[in-house]
Amino acid sequence: MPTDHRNVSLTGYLATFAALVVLALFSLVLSFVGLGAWAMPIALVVAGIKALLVALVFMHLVEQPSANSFVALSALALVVVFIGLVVADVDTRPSKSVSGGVGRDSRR
Amino acid sequence: MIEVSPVPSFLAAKTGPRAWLLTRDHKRIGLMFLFATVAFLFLGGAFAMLLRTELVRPERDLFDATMYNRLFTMHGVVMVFLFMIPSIPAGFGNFVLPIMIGARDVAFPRLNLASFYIYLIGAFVTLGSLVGGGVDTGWTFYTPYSSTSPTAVAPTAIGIFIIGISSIITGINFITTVHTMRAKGMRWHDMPLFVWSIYATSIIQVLATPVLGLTLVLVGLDHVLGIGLFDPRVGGDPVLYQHLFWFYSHPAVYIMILPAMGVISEIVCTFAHRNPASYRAIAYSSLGIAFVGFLTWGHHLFVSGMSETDAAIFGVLSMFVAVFSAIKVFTWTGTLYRASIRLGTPLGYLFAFLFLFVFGGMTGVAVATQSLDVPWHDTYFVVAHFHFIMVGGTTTAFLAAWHYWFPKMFGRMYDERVGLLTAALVFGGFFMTFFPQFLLGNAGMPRRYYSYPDQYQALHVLSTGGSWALGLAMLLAFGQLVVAWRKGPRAPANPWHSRSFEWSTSSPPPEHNFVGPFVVRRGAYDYDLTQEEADARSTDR
Amino acid sequence: MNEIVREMLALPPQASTVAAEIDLLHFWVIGVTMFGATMIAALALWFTVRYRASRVGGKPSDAVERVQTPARIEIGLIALLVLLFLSWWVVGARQYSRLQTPPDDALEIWVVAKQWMWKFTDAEGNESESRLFVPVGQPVKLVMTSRDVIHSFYVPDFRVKMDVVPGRYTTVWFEATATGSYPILCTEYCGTEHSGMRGEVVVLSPTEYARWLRGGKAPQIAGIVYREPGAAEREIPRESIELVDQGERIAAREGCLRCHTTDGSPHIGPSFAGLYDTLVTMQDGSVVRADEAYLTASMMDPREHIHAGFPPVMPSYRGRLDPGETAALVELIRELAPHERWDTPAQTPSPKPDDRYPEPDAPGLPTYPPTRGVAGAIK
Amino acid sequence: MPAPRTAEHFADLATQQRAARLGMWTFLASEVLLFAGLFALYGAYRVRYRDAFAEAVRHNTLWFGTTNTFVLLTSSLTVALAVRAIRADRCGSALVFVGLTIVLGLGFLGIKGFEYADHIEHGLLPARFFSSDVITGPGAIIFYTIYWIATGLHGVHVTAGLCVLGWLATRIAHDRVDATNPVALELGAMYWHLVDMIWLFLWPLLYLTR
Repeated sequence: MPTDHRNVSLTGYLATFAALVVLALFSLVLSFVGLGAWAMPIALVVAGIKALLVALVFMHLVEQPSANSFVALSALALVVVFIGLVVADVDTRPSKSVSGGVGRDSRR
Repeated sequence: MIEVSPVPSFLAAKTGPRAWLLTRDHKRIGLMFLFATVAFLFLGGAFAMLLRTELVRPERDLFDATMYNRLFTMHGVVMVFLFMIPSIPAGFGNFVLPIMIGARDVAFPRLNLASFYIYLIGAFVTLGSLVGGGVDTGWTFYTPYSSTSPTAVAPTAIGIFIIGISSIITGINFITTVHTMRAKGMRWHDMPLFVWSIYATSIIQVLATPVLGLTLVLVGLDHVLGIGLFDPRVGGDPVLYQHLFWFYSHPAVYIMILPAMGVISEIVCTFAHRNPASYRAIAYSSLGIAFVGFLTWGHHLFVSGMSETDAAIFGVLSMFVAVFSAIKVFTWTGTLYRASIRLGTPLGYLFAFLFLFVFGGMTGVAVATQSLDVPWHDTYFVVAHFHFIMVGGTTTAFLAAWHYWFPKMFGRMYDERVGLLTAALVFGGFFMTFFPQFLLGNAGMPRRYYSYPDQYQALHVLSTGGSWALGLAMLLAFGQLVVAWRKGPRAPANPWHSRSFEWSTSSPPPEHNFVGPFVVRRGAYDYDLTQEEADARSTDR
Repeated sequence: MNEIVREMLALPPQASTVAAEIDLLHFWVIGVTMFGATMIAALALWFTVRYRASRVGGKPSDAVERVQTPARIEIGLIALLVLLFLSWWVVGARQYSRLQTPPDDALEIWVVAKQWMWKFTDAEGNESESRLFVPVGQPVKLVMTSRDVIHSFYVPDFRVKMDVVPGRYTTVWFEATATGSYPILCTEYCGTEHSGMRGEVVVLSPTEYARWLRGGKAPQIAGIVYREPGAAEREIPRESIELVDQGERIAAREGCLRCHTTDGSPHIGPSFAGLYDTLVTMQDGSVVRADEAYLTASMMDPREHIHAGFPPVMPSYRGRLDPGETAALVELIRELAPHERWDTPAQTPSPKPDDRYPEPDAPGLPTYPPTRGVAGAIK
Repeated sequence: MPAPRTAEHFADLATQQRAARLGMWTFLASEVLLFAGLFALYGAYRVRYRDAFAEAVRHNTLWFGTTNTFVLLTSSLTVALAVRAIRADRCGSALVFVGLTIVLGLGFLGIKGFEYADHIEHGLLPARFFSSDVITGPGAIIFYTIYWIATGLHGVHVTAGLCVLGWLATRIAHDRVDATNPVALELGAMYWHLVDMIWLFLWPLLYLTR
């Protein structure tokens, strides 16, 4: 007796895989186009879409109870908060509190 | 009336070492965690007494600086990782939570036993570093000192990493148990409040401990192989280490206090013999603390050279997390209004908790005020603040839980008069030890000082005297429980006349907690039902 | 009033411009804390007495009517608390930003913190150790960096504190309002002699300060006498002998540093620092001069002459160290003996203020105790 | 083929499987947080050494990373198809798909090995072992320290995933895991998808944001 949830059709999986490959190629091409300051956010958004696809379709998150999605979302939220506040600290420091580099001729 | 339960208790069901070492019964695992954490409480306490005795005079009394530094580090490591974090969640949580939600066991019993053994292995590896001379970096392992200290940093880091794994496993176990194994008919708002606080604690354990794992890996790599991400010689920034460390360690202080709040919620409703002033306030403030607790770690870095704007952001977030604790305190006090209160040792500890936790919590908000943190940071004021919360709050609640669930766990009653006396002694010893440290902090006495300027000596002597009194009181408190375990009178199933579900099974409970499937048609605090009606609506027959 | 409360709370005298303000916020916050804690406990005790079971009557098994605190009281209390805490945050943040931004006309002094001592250099190059001489009534800005681990510059009387982080500059400022001597304490744990890393800020009247600047003998100021910083501090001279450098790497690789420290503090084995060419008493009471022969012999068969007071746990290195490596190790131990280092010039001059914010590279990156031999590995 | 044993403390089989999946998702959340620390450090140092980081990324082996991305994406597909096959009770094809996933995983590690060899040859090593003459300065050293620690930790997780898949393959072969008890393979597949998702984020950060 197969378990309760219905199966994602074969074409569903292959379509998702195709989307993932296209998105990967897209982010590769984007990296050659010099986007400057926008390169990082766009790259992360594309990666986020790919991760969302893998989670919803391949990991069947869509058909699982909401508790699982809640767990995934809270983990993601904490990662974003963690990175955001740490980067905010380094970004808003007075510019000249530069951290010393080793340089070629570091003396002991 | 003490009805004899038809099924033998979980202790009597199987005996012999195999019944304990290979058990998958959450009650036995809970007891094993409790015995281990009490043992580490006394080990850490012994280190603390040595430290205090050394500080009686400004210069060298018992041992030299290197020994002192290793001692205060091991005091921190043993107390934080081996006692505070596992004591209530893994000890009482394991024992009581499944019974409270009417389940026969936790979701993954084998994983539960693995969690205990991983905890023991982690403990022995951490304490094993003592053989190699111990570690003298403080329990915070701040780089760059932790990467250049010649002491055994790597073994201790590995030991704590292993203990972290046990903490994550316990967290996963409890979250899954609460979600999938509640008794038939028990909605989320029918569950006892202790279950809510253990659920919130598990969320923090699962989401925060991995970051500690990564931090310890980085410390180990830096110390052993010299591959340091925080090494200024290669351009790293030690302040980023503090970000990573405190991202775990601030939620960790909520791992320590949330279960204590759960115990206090249970005791105040039972001894006030009425429903909590506002069930939703306490339940949702537990979740509030769990999530907002992740946003406030920056107040540990106010004077470490972080940026001013980031300090302001962390300052305001730290203020909000204090509000959730205040909600709980008001609701507990409100629960005593128009109640019918019976005196008991757990209630004695509850008063100690109320005063000390509020005083400790408010000084926490004071220290989170940015301009006040500048003179107070890393002085004895901060030491006094977190001891008021950890000892005044969590350890007091730990003792209260021991007395509250003692009849349920061992089927025996302790002597109320001796219990209340030891509660008073613990409160007195504690206050005499740590209140002078607030004044020391104000006077500017820094933390982790082996020798100190002479003008601080008077307060140090007072604090040391208090620490001996506290040590004695702790011995009396647990000694009294051992005596009661051996010679106490038999306890009925519901000695406190509580309506909570763990009291609707025999004491000590049978191996699968209930005789038949447990069905519930009421909430955990329906004191507006008579005991007979309440029992009729939550039975296992 | 201010004085009485300050004495009661054991706060040190307010000797800087910001101290009075911070103490005001302090009295307000601590007052609310004590008031809140005692009120909660008193309310709980009063409820317990008023609603004790014997007075309320009834058996524990019968029903009690449900009492629900009206939401508006809960929300009202919470709103009050949120406003109270936010007001603390607003005042605290404003004072904090004042503490973080030094005035422009501040007198700049460079501070170098090193394992277990402070070194001060002002704009004209006057250097002083552990005692910082500043004029009264003028803002002083300290630009600080550390040579090894994180320290923290704390003067309780000025209510100022700032960590001193290796590899970058952090600044702290104060304006002393009264002459005298105020202790400097290191509050960030920095190793064995962390509690010995103390100094004092000597605040002089403008005339006295001018006289000191001219190099006159520093006037003795009544005040708390601080203790000399602790253990022998050692530095490897700049142009390290290639052999020593190699010796270091071998010591790290072979695990000598697991038991022997290089900063004078005894560990499982005797410390390498200050060992060479000194008279060493053996376990059997005999006295031996720790020269090359003794050092080499004790590497090959350590159990022959055991240093008094140390466990015989050292493994033998016979066959694991070739002569060149042994020589390098002996060279390292010889190099760590104290007598040679005092005469070598301070290895890297204190940071000279060539522009407002010199790159920390200028004075040479803060180095480490050579136990890790880092720079050598970086080609 | 033994019927799946409902552990005595669960109400029924469905609850037991729901509990297993929720437990696995909670465990995956803790794994995500493990890598969050490294992403935070990457973000912080990227802000500090803006152009040195971009320079160091330009010197990274782009084509090794890109092929690895496609290898992992394909392995995600094959493991998902394995779960679909096991649910349709086609144990044979499920075994084939799991085998394919393991081969792709080993391929990933192989390519990683060559990539590491290439870095070692160019001296792009972590922290104090960094000895490249082409790019210098703290930014580059810190980037390659993060690169080695992040990809190393990810490699450990790939290896762990391969061990789990290998064990699952034996279980399928012995008919212990089949249509009536597919949960074990689902959990193994979820872990493998997580490893792939982490690489999906590592790839842009370490190779693309030039």
